[in-house]
Amino acid sequence: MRSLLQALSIARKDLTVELRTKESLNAAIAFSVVMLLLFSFAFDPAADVTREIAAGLLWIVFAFSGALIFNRAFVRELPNDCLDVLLSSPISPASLLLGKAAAIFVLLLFLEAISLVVFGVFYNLRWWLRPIELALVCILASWGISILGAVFGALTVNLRLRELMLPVIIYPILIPLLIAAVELTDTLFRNQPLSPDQLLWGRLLVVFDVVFTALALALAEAILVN
Amino acid sequence: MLLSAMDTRNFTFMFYGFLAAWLIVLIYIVSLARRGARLKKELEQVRNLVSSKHP
Amino acid sequence: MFDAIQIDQLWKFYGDYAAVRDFTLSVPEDACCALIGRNGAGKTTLLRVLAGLSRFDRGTVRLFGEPPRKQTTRRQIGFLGHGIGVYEDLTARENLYFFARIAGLKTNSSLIDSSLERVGLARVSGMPVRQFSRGMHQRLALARAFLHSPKILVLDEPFTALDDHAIAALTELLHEARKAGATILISTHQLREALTIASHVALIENGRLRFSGERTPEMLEDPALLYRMNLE
Amino acid sequence: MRERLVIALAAIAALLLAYNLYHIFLVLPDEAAQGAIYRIIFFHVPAAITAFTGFFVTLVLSIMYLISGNLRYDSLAASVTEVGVVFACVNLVTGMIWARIIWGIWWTWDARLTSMLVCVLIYSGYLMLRRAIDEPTQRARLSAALSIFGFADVILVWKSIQWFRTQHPSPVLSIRTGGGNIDPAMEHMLYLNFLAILMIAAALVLVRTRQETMAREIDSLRRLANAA
Repeated sequence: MRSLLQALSIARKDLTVELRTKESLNAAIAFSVVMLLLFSFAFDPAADVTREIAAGLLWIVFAFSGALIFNRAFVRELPNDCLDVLLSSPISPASLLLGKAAAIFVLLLFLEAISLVVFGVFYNLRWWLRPIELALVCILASWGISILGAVFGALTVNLRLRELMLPVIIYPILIPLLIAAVELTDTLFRNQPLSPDQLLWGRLLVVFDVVFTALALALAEAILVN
Repeated sequence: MLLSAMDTRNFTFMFYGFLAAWLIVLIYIVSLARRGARLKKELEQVRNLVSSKHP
Repeated sequence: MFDAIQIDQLWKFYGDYAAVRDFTLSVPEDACCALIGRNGAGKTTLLRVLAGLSRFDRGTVRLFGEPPRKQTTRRQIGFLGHGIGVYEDLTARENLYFFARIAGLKTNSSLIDSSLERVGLARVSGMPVRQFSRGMHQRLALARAFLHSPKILVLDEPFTALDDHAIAALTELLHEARKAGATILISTHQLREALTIASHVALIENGRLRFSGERTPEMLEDPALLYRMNLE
Repeated sequence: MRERLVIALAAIAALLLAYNLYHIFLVLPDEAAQGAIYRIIFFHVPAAITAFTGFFVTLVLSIMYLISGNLRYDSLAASVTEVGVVFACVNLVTGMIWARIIWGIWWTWDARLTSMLVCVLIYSGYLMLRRAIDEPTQRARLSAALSIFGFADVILVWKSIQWFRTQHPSPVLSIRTGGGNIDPAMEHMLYLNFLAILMIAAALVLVRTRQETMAREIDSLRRLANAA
């Protein structure tokens, strides 16, 4: 209970700083709009083809511009050696990781909401037909991205090449999550009900979240304490 | 010839397959050997450096 | 009765290189021990182990009889490292508020007010730290490190980066802390400043303990004495 | 001692390989549908099993490192992963050449191909991470954590891509199918060649581990030189 509260303090602190500086959020939103624009050159926005690949496009945008958010999560603690202070204070590394993931999660959901609106306008796509299911998919998939973003942000925070290493190691690991999210989102965009087959993908998302959250909490100490 | 008993269909590609497989392993072995030589040299150098500082 | 800090045959490796070797030291309660040694002698590594920032490979470390990574132990440690450990984008008050929560303190504003008062930052408590001068940064860092009235203070080279005003604040805080019964371990290569507040001295060289004992008046007169003693 | 072991392993592997090659080319009959090229399977499948064995062993070694803090486990884990990636590449390339003939295309986004490719990517990331960290203890800790995440992910990748798309021939080994799919002589040869390739891999791992130990020694001497 106490560690959850501590995680909450971390998340709140991160969000306060982010709201004040908007350093990663602005960049991430700008980047996602640019990506959506670029895709419109690559594929004809009016064609049925676009509708076919819409879900895939969108999740690529989320995953890539999300990187600008989770990249900052631990880098933010580097100036003035704040990470050292946090690690020597009576907060468990697991709570620290959880708090970081929670802050990334909130920012990521915000980014997704904005991208969806932009996407709907640019590509004339009616994405709001199944709002509750879509929200659920976004929440499940974004949590997976957030917890892995926090873990690998922590893992690479002390490296010289962290900006290069982070995408190289995180995207292969995100593949199953992205496949599942794309499959589900695609069905929802078509306004079809989720078949039992599709629910299998939902279950994959849940398993992904549970497995990696558990691993993250178990390995937090090993990752963060030298 | 014993070889004539073998089906000749796709023979060249089979050859390529075997070649590619062993080529990859061979390239790795060569890189391993070069890295080994480099490490040996480096170790020598660092040993000299340390012994010159702590006579 | 435990000593406040008990280090027994401690080894810490970076790869195959031992940064701290077979290090044994105990610091009694409410002592102030100055850890002296050259750059690269292992001071920082040792302090990081004590502050719970680093693991160690062999030996035991006990703070009031408990291992340093234990959460209840960390609640009693105040750590001030090379970096000052405050957030630029929060105000002074928000910084202290955040660290108080992390330390598990009841966050009442009187505690934060009084600690801001002590370092002379009460009037600028609502200002973002980014706008602070260097000295004000450092005083805020001091307030942060002493906020939860730690029983053990681990200070890594505190005098090198501080300006005069901050050194005065630190010296006062250290005296107060000692009066309140805190144990202090302070690493430095500025012998004179450290020796004036220290009650004990430990000399570390190449990761090994070379000398430890009470500070004598001779040392105060001739700080270099320690290094010479070691030569004999 | 270690060198002798490497030489012995390599020698036995070479003998076994010569025996296997003789049988693969000259004794075993052709497969009815595919012609000569089916013989690639004798390297393709053992290479895949070797690679996966390697990745699993890395998982175990990484956990053992995190528990014990003994850097030998880390050196071994790094070596095993590297050799595993090499054989995963062998698997991919031989598979592509086979696919060119049988399917008419070099690559298809089939479940097994994609999974193996993702595996190669994940473990290449592991090897790259190792190169990016200089301090051996930190490197050991972080790469051990990454390999645990990587292995958990490999299982999920495998499952999800299997649902997603599949085109690959179904399993041939009788352990998986309950028998009947493959000529026993051919299956026997698969196992023999697996043994040969495993021995080659083991010899490579031993050589690589020695290098890791050497690299650590260099690092510690450097630190000593810098400290003094």
